[in-house]
Formats: sequence, C-alpha cells, structure tokens
Amino acid sequence: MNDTLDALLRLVAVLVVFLVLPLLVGQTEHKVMAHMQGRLGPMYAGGFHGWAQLVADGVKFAQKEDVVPADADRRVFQLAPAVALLPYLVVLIAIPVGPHGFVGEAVDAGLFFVLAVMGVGVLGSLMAGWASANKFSLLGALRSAAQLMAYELPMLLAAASVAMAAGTLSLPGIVGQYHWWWTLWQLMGGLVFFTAGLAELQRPPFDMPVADSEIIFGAYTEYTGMRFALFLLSEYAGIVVLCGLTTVLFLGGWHGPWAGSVGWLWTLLKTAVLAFVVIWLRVSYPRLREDQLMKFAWTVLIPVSLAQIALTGVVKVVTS
Amino acid sequence: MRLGADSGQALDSLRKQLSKDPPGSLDTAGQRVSEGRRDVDYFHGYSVVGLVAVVGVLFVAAALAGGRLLRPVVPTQEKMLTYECGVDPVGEGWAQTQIRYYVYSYLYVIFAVDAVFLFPWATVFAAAGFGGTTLAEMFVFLGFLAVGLLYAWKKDVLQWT
Amino acid sequence: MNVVHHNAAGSGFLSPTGVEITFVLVGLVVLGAALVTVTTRQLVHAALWLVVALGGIAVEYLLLTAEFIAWVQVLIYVGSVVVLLLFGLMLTKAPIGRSPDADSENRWVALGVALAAAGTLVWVVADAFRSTWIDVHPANGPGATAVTGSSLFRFWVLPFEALSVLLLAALVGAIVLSRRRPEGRDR
Amino acid sequence: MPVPGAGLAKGLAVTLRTMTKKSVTDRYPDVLPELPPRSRGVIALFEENCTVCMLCARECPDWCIYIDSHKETVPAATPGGRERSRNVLDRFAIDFSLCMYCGICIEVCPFDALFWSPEFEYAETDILDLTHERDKLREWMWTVPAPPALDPAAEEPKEVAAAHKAAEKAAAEPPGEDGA
Repeated sequence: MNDTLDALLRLVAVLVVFLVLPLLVGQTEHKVMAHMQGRLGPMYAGGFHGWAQLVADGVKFAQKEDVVPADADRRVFQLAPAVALLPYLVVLIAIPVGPHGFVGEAVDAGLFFVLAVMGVGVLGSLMAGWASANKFSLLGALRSAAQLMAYELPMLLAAASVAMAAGTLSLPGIVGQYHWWWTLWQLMGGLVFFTAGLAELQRPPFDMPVADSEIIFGAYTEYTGMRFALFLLSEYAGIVVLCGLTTVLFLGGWHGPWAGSVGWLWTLLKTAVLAFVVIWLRVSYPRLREDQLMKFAWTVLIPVSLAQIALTGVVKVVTS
Repeated sequence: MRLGADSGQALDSLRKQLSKDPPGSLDTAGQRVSEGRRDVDYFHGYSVVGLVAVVGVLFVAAALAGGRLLRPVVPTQEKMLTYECGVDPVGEGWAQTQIRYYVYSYLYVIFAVDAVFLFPWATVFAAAGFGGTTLAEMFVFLGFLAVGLLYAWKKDVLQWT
Repeated sequence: MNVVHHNAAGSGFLSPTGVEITFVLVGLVVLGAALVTVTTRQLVHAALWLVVALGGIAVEYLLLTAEFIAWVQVLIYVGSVVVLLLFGLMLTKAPIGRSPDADSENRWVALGVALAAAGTLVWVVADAFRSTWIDVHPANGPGATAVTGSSLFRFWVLPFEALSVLLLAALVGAIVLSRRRPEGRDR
Repeated sequence: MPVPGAGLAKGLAVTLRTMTKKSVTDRYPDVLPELPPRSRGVIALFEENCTVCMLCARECPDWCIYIDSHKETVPAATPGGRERSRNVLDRFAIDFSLCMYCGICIEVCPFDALFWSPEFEYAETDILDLTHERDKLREWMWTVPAPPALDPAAEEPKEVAAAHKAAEKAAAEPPGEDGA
C-alpha cells in the first residue's frame, strides 16, 4: 500500500501545483503589468499589496450566475471549459522538477505525450465557440483553432530538435543529458518553441482569438461565472506548463550549482523567470494582425525550426 | 503485413542492443532499471496519468457543483439572448468560414504527420549503425516537405490577403 | 519510489488481467461512441463523438504498450484531423441542433458497407498475425519509440520516403483545389 | 543600418525601465490628493452675503440654481422714517447633476456670496440627491480656503493701491492746514 500512498501523494501534489502556480503567475501578472504601466495594481484584497486578489476573484466567479444562452448547444457549451482545462493538468504530471525522480510521473515518451495532449486543448476553444451560437465566438474559435494548428507545428519541430540532441523522448532523460552549451546550440529552437507556445496560449502579442476590439472575447464571449474562470485558469496553467517545458527542454531544468540538493529550486526559478518574460512581452507589444500571425508561423517559425533540426542533426552526427 | 523472419530476428537483436542502454531508463545516478520493473512501471505510470485525468474531472465537477451552491439562478429573456454588443442579435449565430482556415489546417495535418516521424528518428539516428545515412534519409524526407512549403508559399496560400 | 518488491507478474495498479478488463471496457466505449457518431443527427456532435472514439483507440494503443502510436493517435487524429473535420463542417452549414438533411436514407447500404469493411479488416489482421506472437511488454517492446524508430529506419526506409512524396502530392492537391480562381467566380 | 529586432528590444527596455520607477498612481482614498490652488470642486454659499439679486440664477447656462425668497418689510429705523423691504432667502439649491462648473455664478455674484470649494467627495447614489440645498452649500463654505497669496511680482490690488494713494496724499499735505 506504500505504492498507493505514493501515487496518491503525487496526484495531490500535481493538483496543488496546478491550482497554486497559475494563481501566482496571475498575481505576478497583475503586479508586474501594473508597475510596467506606472500603476500599482491590486492593493487591497488580503491586506498586503493585494496578495489575495485572485482568491477574491475566484470567490466572485463562484458567486456569479451561470448563463447559458438560449440558442446555445447546452451540453457542448457546458463541457467546453473542462476540455480546455484538463490537458494542462494532465501534462503537468510529466514535467520533471528535480533530479532523482522528482517528477509527477516519468512517462517514457514524455515529450511526445506532452505535445500530443496539449494539442487536445484546441477542441475546447472550438467547442466553446461553436456551441455559443454567437458570430464572434465562432470567429474566435476558428481563429484560435487555426492559430493553435499553425503554431503546434513549429513547437513539434523545435521539440524534435531537442529530442534529437538528447536521443530520448523522456523528459527527465532529456534534462539528464543536458550540457550548458545546449542552450546555445538549441537557441533558435528554444526561441521558436517559446514563441510558438505563447501563440498557442493566445497570449499577447498573439491574442487575436480573444481580440476584444474586434470580436469581444472570441470563443469565451458567452461564458460567465465558474466556467469563465476555468477558461482563465487554463490560460494561466498553460503559462506554467509552457515555461516549465521550455525550462526542461532548453534551459536545462534542474541543472545549476548544487543541483543535487536544490535542483527543484532551479527548475522553479527558471520557470518563474520565463513566466515573467511572458508577462513582460504582453505589456510591451501590441497585438499582431490575424494574417501577420499566420504568415509569421508559416514563413518564419517553421523554416527556422527546420534549420534548427538540420543544425542539430549535423552537429550530433559529427560529434558522436 | 507480416514481418519477415529475418527482419524479426534483426529487430530482436536490435532490441537487445537497445536494452543494454535504454536511453530513457537512466536516472541521473546512472542506475539501470530491470525489465520487469519497467513493465510494471509502464502500466503504473499510465494509470497515474489516467488518475490525474480523473482527478481533473473531479476538480472541475467539484468547482461547478460548488458554484451551483453559491450562485443565483435568475434567468431572464435578455440574459439568455446571444450577446452582440448590446443590440438584438441579427440572423443566426453562424457565420460562414473562410476556406483558408481549412487550407491551413490541412497544411498542418500534412506537416504534423511529417513531424511525427521526426520523433522516432530523433531517438535512434545518432546511435551506432545509423548515423549519416539516416540523417540523409530524413533530409530527403524533409526536403520533399520543404518543397511543398515552398510551393504553398509561392502560390500565396500563406498570404492572407 | 520504492517498488523493488515488484516483479514482472506482480500487481501494479493494473494487474495483467486488469489491463485486459480495461481493454475490453474501453473497447466498448469506443464502439458506443462510434455508433453514436454515425447515428446522431447533429453534425458537430458526430465530430465530437468521433473524438471520444479516437481517444478511446489511443487508450487501447496505450494498453497494448504501443506508447508512441497512442500519442500519434492523439496528436494527429484528435488534435488535427478532427479539427480539420470541424473546420469542414463549419465551412458548410452546421446548425446547432438537428440537421434534417443529415440522413441520406442509405442506412442499410451504409450498414452493409461498414460490416463488409469491418469483416475484411478483421480477417486481414487475423490472417496476417495468425501465429505471430507479439510480446507486449513495454520494456523495449515493439511499441517503444526507439524501437519504432530503429525498425523504421532500418527496414522500412523506402516506404518512409515514398510517404513524403504522398504527403507532397496531398499538399499540392489541397492547394490546387482550394486556390481562388484567377478570374470568374463573380456573381 | 537598423539592427533587426532593435525596435522589439527597445519596447522591452521601456517597460522594464518603467517597472523600476515609482508608479504615479494616487492612492486616493488613503492619501488625499494635493489639489492645486483655486481647484473647482463644488460651489459653496455664504448666505449672509446673499441679497437674492438672482444674478447667479439668471446667468447660469444650465439653469441649475434654484432660488426662492420672499419680501419682508423692515420697520423704519428712525421714527418717521420710511419702512424698507428686504429680500429673505428661503431656498438656495444647486443641482450638481446639471452644473458644468463654469463658475459664472461665482463671477457674477456682486456680494461675494458664492465661492469655489475644493471639496469633491459629494457623490450620491441617486441623481436626485445631487441637488444640494443651502445647508449643505453652507457646510462647504467652511472648506473654502483663504485666497492664495499674490505673486510677489504682481501689481497691488486696486483697492489697496487706492488706499495707499490716499494715505500718501494725506501724509504729503502739511498737518496745519488740516485743522483750518
């Protein structure tokens, strides 16, 4: 029964991480964004610098009426937030935090598993947009699906480059093989992966699917209360997953001084820095246009990632 | 469909060779894990993954059930109306899609099938007995697809307007 | 994680029979989802039930320790083919609720074709693997990514390269079909 | 030659620099804002000065000043004198939902009965409650600050200048003639 307890602990840990880290990212976003715009951000909820703002928001969301438009496809409409949210939770379990099996569950084809499962999230947006029976929602859903598909590809290619370098798909295995010069070697791939990940999360400057000035809030226009909160949670969980993955694949995860004892701290630290960059980019750049977005994926990111694969392949064959 | 006997044998020997140094099974301490344990680990691992999904479903259900206890239910005609910037909705909640969305997703399917082959290749191409030839094979494969991408580019499919 | 006391025949969460039971149950779910897919009158619901069926098949692959193929199934079929399908439905008119014209009244013919196709597939598979014993242990079994890769690049290189030509042809075909005509199409 | 991506880096630098600077937010309910002199918050009434001349109500572009009054006769101050009539203010109200803070009423008031008060926290939950009556307007009177000091380089106010002139004139004349 030792084993059952172990598995149970892991489940609880993953759920806690899934609920806490996105909140931290969200609160950081509130504050960082505010200060980058010369504001203060939330200051009241919870007393000290508004630390409990998101908790308060959650309480507010829970108290809001759950409106399903009369024309909507009820079942699909209600199911969509779960479909959008769950992939990120499932993915979280495969991301290694520290050495010596400090991971939710070491999946052998981990990298591929993560990418495949994250791709399922697109269905959530499509379902939400279609079932809302709203023109703007449908447009947003189509945009987000097209965007997710366009950017999933460079992500796959960049990830394949790392898998080539490490010769394994297991995420702990990849971190285990890491050397510091990989970051330089895989720099192009890393940038492509991170950018494409931002686009997959529909974060600014790639937020056309929820472009408020064009299509209200895209696929999520009709959502209220708890279901809307779940969509928001999926966005922030997505940030955590993306930053964690980028850390593991390109920044060497737990590698750093005293990795044996405080490796997990390095992973968290690198993830946090990347999350900060995500927020920073949001504040700094305006939204791209829909056509620029698609063009960017197909004519910049994909060729660059193909070039990275060629580079990785040649270097690997020459050095081995 | 049937694997030839010789290829089956070769596969067997390959498997043995790989099992001597399975790339994914090394943890940082360099411990080698026994086959039997990997067997159990596989199902154990994926049942934990499945359980995470179950936990996620439970979490969503609990969140929504909790919301149901807390939230009011006061539906009105106006509330249930489709939102269209404050005016009454015009026509149906359906808009014709542009064909280019379809083309993009088609392109993605094709390239994703391609990308999928990269992964098994990535795990073996640097191993003994593969090396340069396998690299060249993959480059031929990618080359064909790059030609496709160039064709799409040339034909302005990647251009929006 | 201390699991030294386990041996190959020992019990994890799923004992070997547990795997088989799960396999059958998931199979039933897949069958049910597939039936709903072809019988529902709501087009988008059909596509979503297809997701359930395809996802279930991915789980079946996983249970057969074909890890790599399982995630390929999720990535390609659930993540993109279904999205392609949904895009296709949304290109046409896919109303919310029943589509009265979704029934082409060829049910019996369709059923016949389906049964014939299923029969053929079962027969081909049964005949091809009649006496072949496939070891489904995940430890470097045929399902592991590395083993898939090595057999692919050792014995199946030509089909692999031919596949790239096929994909290229599909790509070119799609572009040719979907391109705007340079003239005409004015109404 | 412009380096590609220089613009992107510049954007990031700007936001990062702003983050390290002190934010400009006024923490209003906790920290009251420092209002500039002559802030136009709300209009206050010093009703002792009001003669109900109605100039303010007439000049108001929005017609937001309501004045009611009646006449009273004041008995003659000296025996055999004439009785005088006097206007008594009954109601003086300003509807701040209409007021556009032009300040014309204050300008035209010949007897200095209206003032600008810097008070600005008079929000109400009902628009009707924004019509403030004389007691409220009088309360605001006590928040009216003293007029700001003149600029050192400014000319003397006219009445002070006139007084000075008169004083100088008186001082210049020989005192002897005064008594004659």
